[in-house]
Amino acid sequence: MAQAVRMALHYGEEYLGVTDVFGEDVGPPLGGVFTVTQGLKTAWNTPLDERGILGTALGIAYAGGRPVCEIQFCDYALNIMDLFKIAGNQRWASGGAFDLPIVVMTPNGAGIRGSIYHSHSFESFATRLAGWKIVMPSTPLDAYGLMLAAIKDPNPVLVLLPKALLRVRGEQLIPGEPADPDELSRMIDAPIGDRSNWQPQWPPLEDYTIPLGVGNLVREGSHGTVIAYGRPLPLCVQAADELAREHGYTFDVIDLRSLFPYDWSMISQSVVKTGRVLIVNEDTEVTNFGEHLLRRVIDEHFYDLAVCPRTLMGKHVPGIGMNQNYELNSVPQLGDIRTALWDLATEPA
Amino acid sequence: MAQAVRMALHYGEEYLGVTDVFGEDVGPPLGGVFTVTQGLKTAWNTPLDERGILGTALGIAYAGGRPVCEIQFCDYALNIMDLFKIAGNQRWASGGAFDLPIVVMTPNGAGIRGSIYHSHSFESFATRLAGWKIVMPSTPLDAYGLMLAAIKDPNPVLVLLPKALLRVRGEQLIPGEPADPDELSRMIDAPIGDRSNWQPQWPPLEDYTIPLGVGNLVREGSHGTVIAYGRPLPLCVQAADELAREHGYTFDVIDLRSLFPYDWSMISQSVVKTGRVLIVNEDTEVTNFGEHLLRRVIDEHFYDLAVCPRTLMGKHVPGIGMNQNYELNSVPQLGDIRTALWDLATEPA
Amino acid sequence: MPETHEDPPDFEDELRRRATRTAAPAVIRSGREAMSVELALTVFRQMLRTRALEERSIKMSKSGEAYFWIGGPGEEAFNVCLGLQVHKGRGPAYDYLHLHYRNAGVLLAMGMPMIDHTRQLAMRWTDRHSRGRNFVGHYAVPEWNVVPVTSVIEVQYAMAPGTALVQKRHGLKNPAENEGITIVVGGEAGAAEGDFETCLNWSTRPGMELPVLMIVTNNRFGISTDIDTVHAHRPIADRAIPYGVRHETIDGNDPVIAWHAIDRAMRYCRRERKPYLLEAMVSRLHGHSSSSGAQRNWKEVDPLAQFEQKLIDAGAIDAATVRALKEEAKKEADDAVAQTMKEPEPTREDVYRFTYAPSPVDAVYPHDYTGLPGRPEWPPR
Amino acid sequence: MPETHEDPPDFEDELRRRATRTAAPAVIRSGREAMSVELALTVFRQMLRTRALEERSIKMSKSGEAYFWIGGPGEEAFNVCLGLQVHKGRGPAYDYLHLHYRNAGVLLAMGMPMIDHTRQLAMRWTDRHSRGRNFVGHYAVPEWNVVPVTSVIEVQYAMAPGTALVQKRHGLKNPAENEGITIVVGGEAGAAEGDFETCLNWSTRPGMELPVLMIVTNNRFGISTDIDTVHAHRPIADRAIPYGVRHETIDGNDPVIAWHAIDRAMRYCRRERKPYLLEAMVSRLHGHSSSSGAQRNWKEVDPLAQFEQKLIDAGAIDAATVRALKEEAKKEADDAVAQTMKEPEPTREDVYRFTYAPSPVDAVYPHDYTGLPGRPEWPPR
Ligand SMILES: Cc1ncc(C[n+]2csc(CCOP(=O)(O)OP(=O)(O)O)c2C)c(N)n1
Ligand SMILES: Cc1ncc(C[n+]2csc(CCOP(=O)(O)OP(=O)(O)O)c2C)c(N)n1
Ligand SMILES: [Mg+2]
Ligand SMILES: [Mg+2]
Repeated sequence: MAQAVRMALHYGEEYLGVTDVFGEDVGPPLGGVFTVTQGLKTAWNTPLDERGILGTALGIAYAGGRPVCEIQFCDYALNIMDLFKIAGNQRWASGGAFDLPIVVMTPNGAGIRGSIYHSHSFESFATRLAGWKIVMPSTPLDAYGLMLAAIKDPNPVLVLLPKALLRVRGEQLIPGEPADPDELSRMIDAPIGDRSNWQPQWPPLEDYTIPLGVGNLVREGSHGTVIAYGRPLPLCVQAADELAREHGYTFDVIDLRSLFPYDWSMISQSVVKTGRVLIVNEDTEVTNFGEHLLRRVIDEHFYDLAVCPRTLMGKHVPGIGMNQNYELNSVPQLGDIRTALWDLATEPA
Repeated sequence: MAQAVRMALHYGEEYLGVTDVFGEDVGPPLGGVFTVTQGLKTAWNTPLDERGILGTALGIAYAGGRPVCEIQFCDYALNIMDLFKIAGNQRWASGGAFDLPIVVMTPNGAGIRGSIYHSHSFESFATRLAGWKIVMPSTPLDAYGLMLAAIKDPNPVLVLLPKALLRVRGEQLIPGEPADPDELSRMIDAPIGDRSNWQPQWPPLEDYTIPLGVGNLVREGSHGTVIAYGRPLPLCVQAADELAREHGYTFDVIDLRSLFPYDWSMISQSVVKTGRVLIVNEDTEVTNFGEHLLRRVIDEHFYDLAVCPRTLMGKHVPGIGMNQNYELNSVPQLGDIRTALWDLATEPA
Repeated sequence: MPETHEDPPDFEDELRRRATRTAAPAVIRSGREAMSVELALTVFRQMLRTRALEERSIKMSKSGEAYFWIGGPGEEAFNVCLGLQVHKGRGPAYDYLHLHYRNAGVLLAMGMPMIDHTRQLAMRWTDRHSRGRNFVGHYAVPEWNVVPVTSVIEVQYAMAPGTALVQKRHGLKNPAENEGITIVVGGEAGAAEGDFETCLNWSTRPGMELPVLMIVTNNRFGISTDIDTVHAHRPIADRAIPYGVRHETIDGNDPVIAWHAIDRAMRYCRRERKPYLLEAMVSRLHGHSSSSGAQRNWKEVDPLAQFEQKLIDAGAIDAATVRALKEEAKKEADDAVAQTMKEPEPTREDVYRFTYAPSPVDAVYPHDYTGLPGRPEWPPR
Repeated sequence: MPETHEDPPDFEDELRRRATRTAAPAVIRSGREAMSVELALTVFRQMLRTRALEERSIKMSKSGEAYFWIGGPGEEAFNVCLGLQVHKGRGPAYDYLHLHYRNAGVLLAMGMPMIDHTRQLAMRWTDRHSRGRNFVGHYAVPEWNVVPVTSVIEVQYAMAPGTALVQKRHGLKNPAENEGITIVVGGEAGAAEGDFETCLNWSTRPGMELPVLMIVTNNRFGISTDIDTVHAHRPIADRAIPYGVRHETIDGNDPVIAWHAIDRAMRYCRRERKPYLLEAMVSRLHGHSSSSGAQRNWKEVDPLAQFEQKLIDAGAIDAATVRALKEEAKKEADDAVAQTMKEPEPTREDVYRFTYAPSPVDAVYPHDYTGLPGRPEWPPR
């Protein structure tokens, strides 16, 4: 997925007018702590100062540029919530005087043994920021398509990148991507060691845009609706496939992809069909975005529900501990999802 | 209510070891933009720097002091969410090595025609901060009692003060408060003009502590449960009283007072009794703390519900506009609450 | 100043207004600096207009025509001199302005009609800066690169490097296109926020120094807090030293001084494409805002009265002309208010408008925000 | 350095180790500064121990005994000199330490057993600093006023004025009680965050100057970013100038220099009760962390090898003793790891523990956090 984002940014630089890709360690020599920005021609390193990063992005956008900036880990976005809020309200506050076409990307969530400050999720904070659009891919192709949409959209868009999936390869190729992963790596991954003379060879990429607000129904079924995104999504698919194979229970699995705006019609149709709902994410569970989705389900489909709707979220804890026993017992795991799906499908109506 | 908080802080200085009350304009001559800290012996003014305020509070607490600090408006807490998060996780992260007995107070919510940056609410952001306790009074007496609890508790406590109620007088006296409001004002309100020689005359205040996690059932009834706190609470009471008087519909009205931990047993008992639930707050509605409460109700009482449970929250907008037409149409008003209560009580089961 | 219903301390009006020179001078001087009389009178007239607008604004907040007032009486000298020297226009070839809430004088001097200010103060739908949403003085003027003012103290300093970065790169082949600078303004108390340092640091990256004119209008107070009680007794301008940034602290109440200091600073930023920090000592004549009463503080130096006296002393203007100009300015403000109060207010349907720019890649909000996804409250326009 | 499985560049071992003096000296000198041989050997031994611990730590992260490593090889000279001079104890009469993640040398020099470090690295329940929750080097030692280290860059600078404020007021009647100072440490890149300025500003409020020793260990890099590409080419220590704070930039790789610079700075803070900013140029011998490979960078000056050579040259120690000390330190580290790996890990039941201190005024969590209100997942202990 890191390569997919990189290719999308390259496409953005070439065809969509991206003027600046910047953040801590985003430029050469490193090209991002997750290699997301290697070899990009407009990538540059900033001081270690998140306020300057988002502030400068705002300024660049005001002056007609198209900035894409990175917060190195979403945990380090918390000292600039005020700037996020401003970015979301400047158009509204000025009665439409200024558009703010900025993209912020940041790695999100657990799964890389990142301890307290490289494991937290940001979507519940982020979805509170009116004026923003928030996306989170679960596959490389979606990462590419959502990133292009984020760049094209003339409003602030936050791209949350599930850390644990950044090294995962996609089943589907990006238009223009060579089929051989080694070939792609030779073309666009920076070499180990001295990189000063390295230049990437970009494949002939094509446009592939996933509109904001459109979910992806990745599995269809009748025993329940699972709504997820980002890192837990493939786990939900895996659990659903296992239950289908072993017990014949099938599920609609919705990859939300776009958290705000979200694809309400996809959710709504599925809930009406199954009457059973499970919402899964890995963020901490008090005042969690999944609770908002649940509220919408209750608001509009309370009487369509066959059984109690469920949420599966991270525990309300001050942090995710380094030792795996902390993470395994505070962030939803495959087994937890399977159990929740089983209960959902088997509860008598 | 401003006087009640001031008296609580005085009590804290005298009997509970409060060493520092500080923030922007908190010390003399002003004593706080809402007069909450006038005449306090440990009150001092800080630089205009919220990071310094909360950071210094943490340091004071580490060194054995008992700080109470103020963020002038909750809207200006957003650049220190990282420090809030740290305050909430330092004890957990250090395996209990250091307690952090700090109190942060900040005015919250709309109702003073404060425009975009003096009208927002903070509870939905705040309740996401594991390790914190969050309270919000709706009466002066509760403000006194919750403030004393906040000071006594050896953990970080955030006291959200509903701006619109800060000038409201209470029906009940604080233990030691003179019955005549003019007398109290003469004793503890700073004079207009030169204050350099002014000293407050504190009434003989007594301990009155409202334990954290204990709600207040301010009305009892059978046609529904209303859960609220802070500014909308008196509106809920008023609407409930009107519906009782005019139509005979009666409601349990729960003043949560303590948002985290919240009084689950009070909520739970009432929901079981009425089967009808309305949750009201003025914060924006996407990823809102009220949605968390709703989730708990669904989790544990889905099958006890007679009708669809409801929430009434602020609209998901980038800000609350200066012209009253913005506020009236984006923040729940008395009429909205009455309508919601009417619908709740009259919907056929 | 009958508008504020407060009497100035006694002094002999006649004495004050008696000119000491007779022949009309060519220039007005302050120390070694001088300004042509023509320019001085232009500055003076804009200062008068600004003051008239501010006093009418305060009155609005007290009369119920408006609700909250904040502004810059006491900063007219500096702000007018700044506004008159801005290269105004749209896009990176022109100056960007990141202002705060005391800059009416800047905008009036640039040519903003008074009614653009009073419409915001009176929270009208016709308010071009915010549609009745924001506090007064929270301007946003895309044609003049005035980016939206926000109430959050100091964040403008974190944004300024962004516009300046685009300007630094813009029009490199055409020198006239490469003279735009970024001007950012804030108070002295706010300089305690990290954003101020961000601006210094991001404007001095080696090889990428940015044309940012950082301005601090130092009125010595943040609401009620005296800077001397919370900050080392040194100029705010010294903050430039660790970054090797040029800097100066000036008397912002003297238009002759202010004019030239701004000129020097702008010239440096325009030509050298590097930052400059200018601290102007100014007055705060009506306290912080209407929340603190907005009463006139007679202990503060009044830059307008001082300049008026100087012009009279120099024989550049006479008392009658001053009186006429004041009347004219007052009438201009009154007329703006009268018209403003006839104009419509925003309505219920306007709550969501202008949240999102139209987007061809958004399936839910192709035009603007309409309410929660799947629950449009207002049909898209 | 066989631990890292990387060979140092060729040089003639014999030549390097041959002492140039014969009689044992009384002092070790660097320029005008001198240190007794006794102290020099103490410092040297603690540096060796620190290096041995860091190298064993890197090995743990590569072998699977641990997962992530970060630390301070290359900072031993400075950190050991700092740790040896701390007034250690609990409460405001003693020094407070607000450290970052490269300060093993400080704690070892203060007397921390190696196993306290390896337990955290191996994420054991016996980890006294965080119960296996935090990255290595994230110490928390209440008996020594070491407040919890957090991964968030620079926030320690915002907290330091708080402990110093309590110290400033503490024991005013008893001079010995009023000598505690606050020491705050961070890297040069982090000084770009606003918290650094917060510390300077809050430590210099007139009449309330605070005894804060601000330390910047400048290794010239923030992860991959060279400070020279993102910061004006001036010392970080210059940041003290606008506040009138005493400051100095030193070679932190030379223990003789470092010792005296720390001594001067501490003496000033202790006696004058005012802040001081000390910038120490240090090396980063194994890159940023295990995430960037933790390979040895042979281009950086090695303070340990340099000091070793200096002691040998001065005849203060011989090669055999050095070898023995290294063996001893290596064994100490190996033993700590061996013991650590036998110790228990946290379990499922430990997830919520130590969230809340017991509170008599909390009806829901009188003891500790147990899960959402009304849904205890674990019985309170
Ligand atoms: C981040 C933030 N904190 C606090 C406030 C509240 N506030 C508004 S104006 C002000 C004082 C500003 O003082 P200064 O920067 O000197 O500007 P002045 O008003 O004196 O021109 C404060 C504290 C705010 N608007 N934003
Ligand atoms: C607020 C914040 N932003 C980003 C990071 C990620 N990060 C960890 S270490 C580091 C570099 C720190 O450099 P410096 O301050 O020079 O300290 P050094 O590691 O060189 O000792 C960065 C960017 C972080 N931990 N915290
Ligand atoms: Mg000021
Ligand atoms: Mg560094």
